[in-house]
Amino acid sequence: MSIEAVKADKAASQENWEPKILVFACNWCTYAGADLAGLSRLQYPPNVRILRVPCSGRVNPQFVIRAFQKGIDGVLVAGCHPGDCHYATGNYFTRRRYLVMQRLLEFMGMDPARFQARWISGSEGPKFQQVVTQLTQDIKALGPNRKLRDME
Amino acid sequence: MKRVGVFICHCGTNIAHTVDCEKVAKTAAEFPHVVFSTDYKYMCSEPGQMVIKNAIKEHKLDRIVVASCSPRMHEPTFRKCMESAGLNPYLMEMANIREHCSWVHPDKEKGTEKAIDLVKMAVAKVVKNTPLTRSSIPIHKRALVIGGGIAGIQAALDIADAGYVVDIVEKEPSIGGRMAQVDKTFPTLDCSACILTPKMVDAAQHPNINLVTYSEIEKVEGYVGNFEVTIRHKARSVDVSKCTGCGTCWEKCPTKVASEFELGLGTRKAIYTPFPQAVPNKPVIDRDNCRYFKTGKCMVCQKLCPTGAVDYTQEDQLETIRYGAIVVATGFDLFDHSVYGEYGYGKYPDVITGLQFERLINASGPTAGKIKRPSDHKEPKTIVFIKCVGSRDEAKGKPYCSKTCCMYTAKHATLVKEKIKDSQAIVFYMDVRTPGKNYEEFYQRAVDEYGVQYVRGRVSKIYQKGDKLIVKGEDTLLGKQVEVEADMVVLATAMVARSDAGDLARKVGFSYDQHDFFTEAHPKLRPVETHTAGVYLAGACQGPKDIPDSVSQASAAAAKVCGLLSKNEMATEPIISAVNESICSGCGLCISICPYKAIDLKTITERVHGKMLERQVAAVNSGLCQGCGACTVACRSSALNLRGFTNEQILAEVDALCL
Amino acid sequence: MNQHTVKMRELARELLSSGQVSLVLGWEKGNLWYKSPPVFISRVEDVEKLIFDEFCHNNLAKYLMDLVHHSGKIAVFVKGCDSRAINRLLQDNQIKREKLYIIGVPCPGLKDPDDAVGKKQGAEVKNSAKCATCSYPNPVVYDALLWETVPVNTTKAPVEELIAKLDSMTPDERYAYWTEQFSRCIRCFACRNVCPACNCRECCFDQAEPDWLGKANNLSENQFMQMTRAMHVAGRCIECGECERVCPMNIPLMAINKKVARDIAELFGECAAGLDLEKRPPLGHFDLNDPEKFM
Amino acid sequence: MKLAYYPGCSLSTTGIEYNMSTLAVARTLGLDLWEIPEWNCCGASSAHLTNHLLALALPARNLAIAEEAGLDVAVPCAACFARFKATEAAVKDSAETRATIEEVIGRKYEAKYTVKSLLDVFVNTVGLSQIKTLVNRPLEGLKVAPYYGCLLVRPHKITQFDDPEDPVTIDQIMSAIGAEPVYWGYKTECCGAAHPTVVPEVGLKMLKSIYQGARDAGADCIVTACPLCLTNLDMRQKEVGEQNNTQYNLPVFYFTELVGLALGHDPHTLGIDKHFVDALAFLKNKGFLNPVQNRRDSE
Amino acid sequence: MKTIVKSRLAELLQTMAQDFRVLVPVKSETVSQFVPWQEGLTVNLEGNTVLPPKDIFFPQTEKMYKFKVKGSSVDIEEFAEDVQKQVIFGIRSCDMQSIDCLDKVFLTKGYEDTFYKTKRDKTLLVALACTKPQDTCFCESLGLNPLEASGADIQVYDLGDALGFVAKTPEGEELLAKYASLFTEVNAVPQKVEGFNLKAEVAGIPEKLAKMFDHPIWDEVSQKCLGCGACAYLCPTCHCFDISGNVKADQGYKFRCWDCCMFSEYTRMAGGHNPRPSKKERVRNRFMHKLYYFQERYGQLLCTGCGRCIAKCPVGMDITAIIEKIKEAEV
Repeated sequence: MSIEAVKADKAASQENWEPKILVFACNWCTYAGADLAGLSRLQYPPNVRILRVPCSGRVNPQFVIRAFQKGIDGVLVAGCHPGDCHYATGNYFTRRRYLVMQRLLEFMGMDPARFQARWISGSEGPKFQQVVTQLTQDIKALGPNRKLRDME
Repeated sequence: MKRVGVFICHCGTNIAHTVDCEKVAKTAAEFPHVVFSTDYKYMCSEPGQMVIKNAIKEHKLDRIVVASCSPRMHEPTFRKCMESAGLNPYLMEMANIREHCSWVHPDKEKGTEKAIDLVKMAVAKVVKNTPLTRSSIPIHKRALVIGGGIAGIQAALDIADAGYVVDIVEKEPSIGGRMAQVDKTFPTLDCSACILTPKMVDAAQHPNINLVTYSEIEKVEGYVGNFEVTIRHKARSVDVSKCTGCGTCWEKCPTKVASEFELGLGTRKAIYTPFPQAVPNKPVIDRDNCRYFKTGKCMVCQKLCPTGAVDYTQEDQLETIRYGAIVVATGFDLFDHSVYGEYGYGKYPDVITGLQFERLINASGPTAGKIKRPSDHKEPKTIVFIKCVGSRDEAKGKPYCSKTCCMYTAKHATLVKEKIKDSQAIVFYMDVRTPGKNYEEFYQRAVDEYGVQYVRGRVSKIYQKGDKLIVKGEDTLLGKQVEVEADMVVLATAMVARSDAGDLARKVGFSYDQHDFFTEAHPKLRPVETHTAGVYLAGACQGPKDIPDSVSQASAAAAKVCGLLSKNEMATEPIISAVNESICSGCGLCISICPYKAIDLKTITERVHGKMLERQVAAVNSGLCQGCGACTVACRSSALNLRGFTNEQILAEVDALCL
Repeated sequence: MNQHTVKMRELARELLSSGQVSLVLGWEKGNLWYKSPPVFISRVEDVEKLIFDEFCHNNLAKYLMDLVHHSGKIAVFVKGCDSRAINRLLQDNQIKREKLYIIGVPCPGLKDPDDAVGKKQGAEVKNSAKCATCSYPNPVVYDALLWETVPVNTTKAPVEELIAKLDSMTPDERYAYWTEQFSRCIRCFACRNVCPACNCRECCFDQAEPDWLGKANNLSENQFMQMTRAMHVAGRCIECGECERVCPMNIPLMAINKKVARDIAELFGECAAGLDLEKRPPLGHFDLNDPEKFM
Repeated sequence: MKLAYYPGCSLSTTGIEYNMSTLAVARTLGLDLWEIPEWNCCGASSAHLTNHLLALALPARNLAIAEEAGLDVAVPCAACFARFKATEAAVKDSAETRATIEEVIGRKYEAKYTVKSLLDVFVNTVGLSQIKTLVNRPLEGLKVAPYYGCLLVRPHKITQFDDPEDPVTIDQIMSAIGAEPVYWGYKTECCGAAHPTVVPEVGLKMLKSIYQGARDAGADCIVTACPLCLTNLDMRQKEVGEQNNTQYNLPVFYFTELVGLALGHDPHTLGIDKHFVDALAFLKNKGFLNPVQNRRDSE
Repeated sequence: MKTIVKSRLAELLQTMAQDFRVLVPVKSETVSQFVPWQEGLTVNLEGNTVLPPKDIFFPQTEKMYKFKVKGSSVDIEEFAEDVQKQVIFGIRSCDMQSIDCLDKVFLTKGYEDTFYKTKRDKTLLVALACTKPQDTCFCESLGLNPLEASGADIQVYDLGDALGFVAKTPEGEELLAKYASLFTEVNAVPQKVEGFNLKAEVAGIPEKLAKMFDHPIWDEVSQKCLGCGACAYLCPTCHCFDISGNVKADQGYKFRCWDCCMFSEYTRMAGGHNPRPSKKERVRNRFMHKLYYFQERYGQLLCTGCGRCIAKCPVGMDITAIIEKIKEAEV
């Protein structure tokens, strides 16, 4: 699809289009943070779908590309704060991989805002709410993602 | 085709008020592989679980999805339910439609839509689930304590009292550690030796404790419950079984060398015990300095030994012992203040460290407890104490607070005032930090009752002028320069990690921080464990600590050890990494990524073109793997996969979400 | 015959006839004057096949993986880039140092065989693009160095300009650029198969389960493939440029690899692959103080 | 060996004897000092208090000229040295700073060559053994208090030379020429800089402690490498002595003067007759003015 | 002979493009291949394309049918393919020969592949005579005539400034007649072909290979092969394909896509067993197929001497050198 077509498509569907956002959440911090957001009844846009992984270090960059291929509009990888990883060091590897991956996506022409990472601890329910709310707004502003997408 | 059952929970109205549970159940019934789908008021209740069990039986379900609250809440509940229905508990997945959906999305339509998506993901995943089984590893009921200071002794005593055999490996000839060098302890000012030596004797006489002194750790293999530790018994040159510790040998030995125990302030012989109350009270020969070993002549000690215990032919011996748990209590070193030019690069004899000062005031120390200057043995009248030497100094020292210096400096200043009535004790400080029971009161007494002068400011320069030390500094509270003519300066040097701490950590296999202090598994919740299962920490090897902290951490570590050793075997979580050996190329990148040292290379033999060939592949130790999955991402060819969170499962979830 | 070739044959002959090695990996001349394909020599009389000229592109280290079970020692000629591949393969535990006799051949920079097509032997041929940014023409590991080291050139290669050009584009323009490139891919996997960093026993692209890469040749799958490959070789790529050279569709793959290498150096400090055996690949370890401004 | 040479303003005025002795000694030591043509002020003490860029640009211009000639730069004055070193570090540190400076001075300056204090040149470029072999009037029995002052070795990150807390280069040079450096605590104390003039109650006290320290350590004289220190220590000595009812009688030398003397130069050539505290008489007393045989410099 | 000056070729193609989908050889910065004619394109008359024209009839990825599972039954629906009548202009003798090979595979021996046939049936082939063989060409050794392509509807000759067109089939006649106004009738003699750089003697090779399955030559020949698919995917005759599916939940489609016998997973079975476990067996298969098996089944070699594999092999494998080795091998 040409860029013009994508733009037209974007404009046309902006009105009632809702983005689909995938959140890879580590079991020990971010998943718990999302649970806490629920317990505290903190509302956020229903666009996010949480996929539970034991550790942010389990998130293979290939999962991220796959998500974009299959039609996800934005991906968030979230884990424990540095030093708090349940498995000691997983998030440090995540941090390195994420930085390289994000730059690669950007070089390939993806908007970097579509792939984000955050540290959200089990006690940061409000931060979870705030991060996913902001993320949803960011992605909405960008419109539907067509890049990397398998259109077949 | 798989036979999946889907169970949607209303959680009373917690879910049902914003999610149309009936609609979710109906929609889910259409998902591939789903043969049964229903909703119920309370899935976790007894009747709720009966709904599941009956459906499993009736519809021959082979796996289920429960859409309800967070799996962090009820995953164990539904796993048990699966088990009692005769299915493998790991053939169950949960969709969190309460915390992640109904409670946060008030719009019923959108909430329902999202709940459907979450169920769809869970169904896609559960289809790829495989039965997992827990396995167990045996626990060998014997503990090793590395380091025989107060922390090691305390840990050993607690473990031994609980009925387990424990070995203390100490590299010096005697246990006792740093506390044995200390004169008095704050804040009570009771004599360190008076409270330590009984513990040392207890340890020596305890039927469950073996003292392995003058020995070091050579190698550690194995894993929790099954460590194979090789200990190097350094050649003592004295047959411990014959020696009675009578002391004849060290009285008559002709060679005098500077005593490590006295920190250079006193001497010892070439055959020696480090201090009079040594346990065991059996000497060793310092071969580097012994006249016999250097020249082949002398042999005075051997000739005079009444029991014939001196044996010059002894050699280092290696012994391998199996342990279930290890406590590391290797203590600390002192910061080397010779990097500080402003304090004279360690060249002024009367600028000493706090620990040297301990020896100077100790009744059994080199001056028999009289405070004398090392240079001319005169009694000093003005003593300056400088705090934070090497600590809280990012430029030349360590950034951290050494924690104990404020208290021991207050103690030293107090003791100066007590021992030399007409003396002056001046303390240069950055802050006075005294959190601890009776600590602040102790410091206040030093100031109020003993008249110790506290000057808030740094010392810029010390130089020798005649037999005085001129201490130049700043009093930041008065905003003035200060110059003190001192007779002696005592530096509160920081506690630092042992110089060989990193080596030991690598040998045993746990992590350490940028300062070489050993890293606890969690700074708040697992302060005495390491990331390596079965290895625990006690005392200042983990970070600067005073005696009460060390002792309590030692007892905590002992409690952890006892908890472990009380079991015959340990169940291991089945959610761990597994290697597909046919794909693994043995590149070993996973090894360095694993925080638990759970991955090793092993050699396998396989038939290729009719030839038997060897190659290396990764092997995951199920006792050590904790299931983080970091290795699976490092593995480019997906030879490593995390059970319960396989690549296939996660991809299925991602795909399902996008349908 | 050039002096380099003479020296090569001399050493190879000595190694084979003394029994020090049982196999020599080098380059030979085939039917085309601008191609110098690999040759495997196990007999002394075949030593005369060996040559060295400006078309010795192939990295022979890759073959060492096929030869792990070869009995006896193997002599292998390595240019600067090839020698880094040796270090990488050693680090990845794919070959054994003690089974190798590494002969270093400082590389003057090679010529572009594509430019020679249709030309007469001896005609002026362009320099190979992949050699233009080479910072390590001299072997970094060897048992013998066959001739004197060469100076390192520091000219700016077209690939750097391409990266700069892409960096200055908008994301949409960049995406359009790569779309054009990846639509050409015919999935022959020559890039992967020639790459010394691609040393898996079984590539994830070839696996049916998990189905990382679909068999269909379409843009999305091609993007997945090349991005995944970029991540897999990140910090392990020795920048030999072979992937780009062998691509029959002329996809500028080195722009991706160079860009990733540069990003890694920028983020985590200089860590060129295959120079230091002790230095772990940058994605195989971490530093507590790694940047994280994204948080 | 050839070095660019930046004398700076002090060496043509209050510190003229530093320049005289340096040039004389350099010839003997085989040092080819190429004075930077049309050098300008280093900006010390005023520029860096008023304008950061100016403070970098002023030394940079001088350094750029030396760089064009492809030479390392020898700087005798401690203040100039400090400014030059700071500029060198700033340019090495940031390409942006470098570009700004180059624009201001209209020349290229990449900090390719090194700025060296004269002491550094003596100890590391010429070498102590070389100095030792050239001595023909060893200053045996002369007890000197080596005084470095505050600027020469600090901040160490920038000066990259000698020990910031216990510098030893003057000590080493003095030993090499046969004199005996005393160990004392005031090596790097501040001489007071402008304070003896502006706030005498502070400045004179600082000087007093230095005189007292040197005297307590048993020194006959003080030797330094900084024109401002020398001026302060030399000019104010009488005044401080009178305030404290004493006479210190401590001549103050540039190290180059004493080296020159040991190498056999005439004290007048070295400018030793230009001091406030009578140095000539002192040296004569000590017996160091007797003519030497085999004079190397016959001017 | 009907001729047209080269400068007016674009006009001819543009006119034809109103009635047909016209495919022409075009060289870009990165690659040369057959692409649909568009105004402004420059037809490359020098040398052959890097990509062979086989994907015009046999695309790399081709959707076959859609399906949807409903309860225990499956609904299947074919993809409606709208195939235009098309003309391929500028096809060389070697590639004409490859189309003959593909025709044999897809249209003879009792099975007609409809995907191939629909496209093939609607195609007119306009061949272009070669006068300057490339470095890697050796079609002559295989008995082809670079100046006369067998099977073409029209043969085109390069006359220097002009091109000469000669119809070889009634369909060709018809086509030329349709655009007769654009041609000038001139008496011209086609140029001669220059000498070939590469030669291969194939006489007796198939017969010899029949006895060489276990010959040690394969160890040697395969040694430097990297196992990539460049040769097969650039080969005009290689025609192996795999059938795979794109499934989303209960629906999806099946497609076929090129495969390559050099790939390690080519003959790997579900259980992991692979009858061609190493590159030796795979390389052997490739050359056996080209030079023996195909001959046995269809009476001709599966190599047309186009030389693409020689030009693009990353490690310089050279089929002419291998033929030479086979010839010299002791059996």
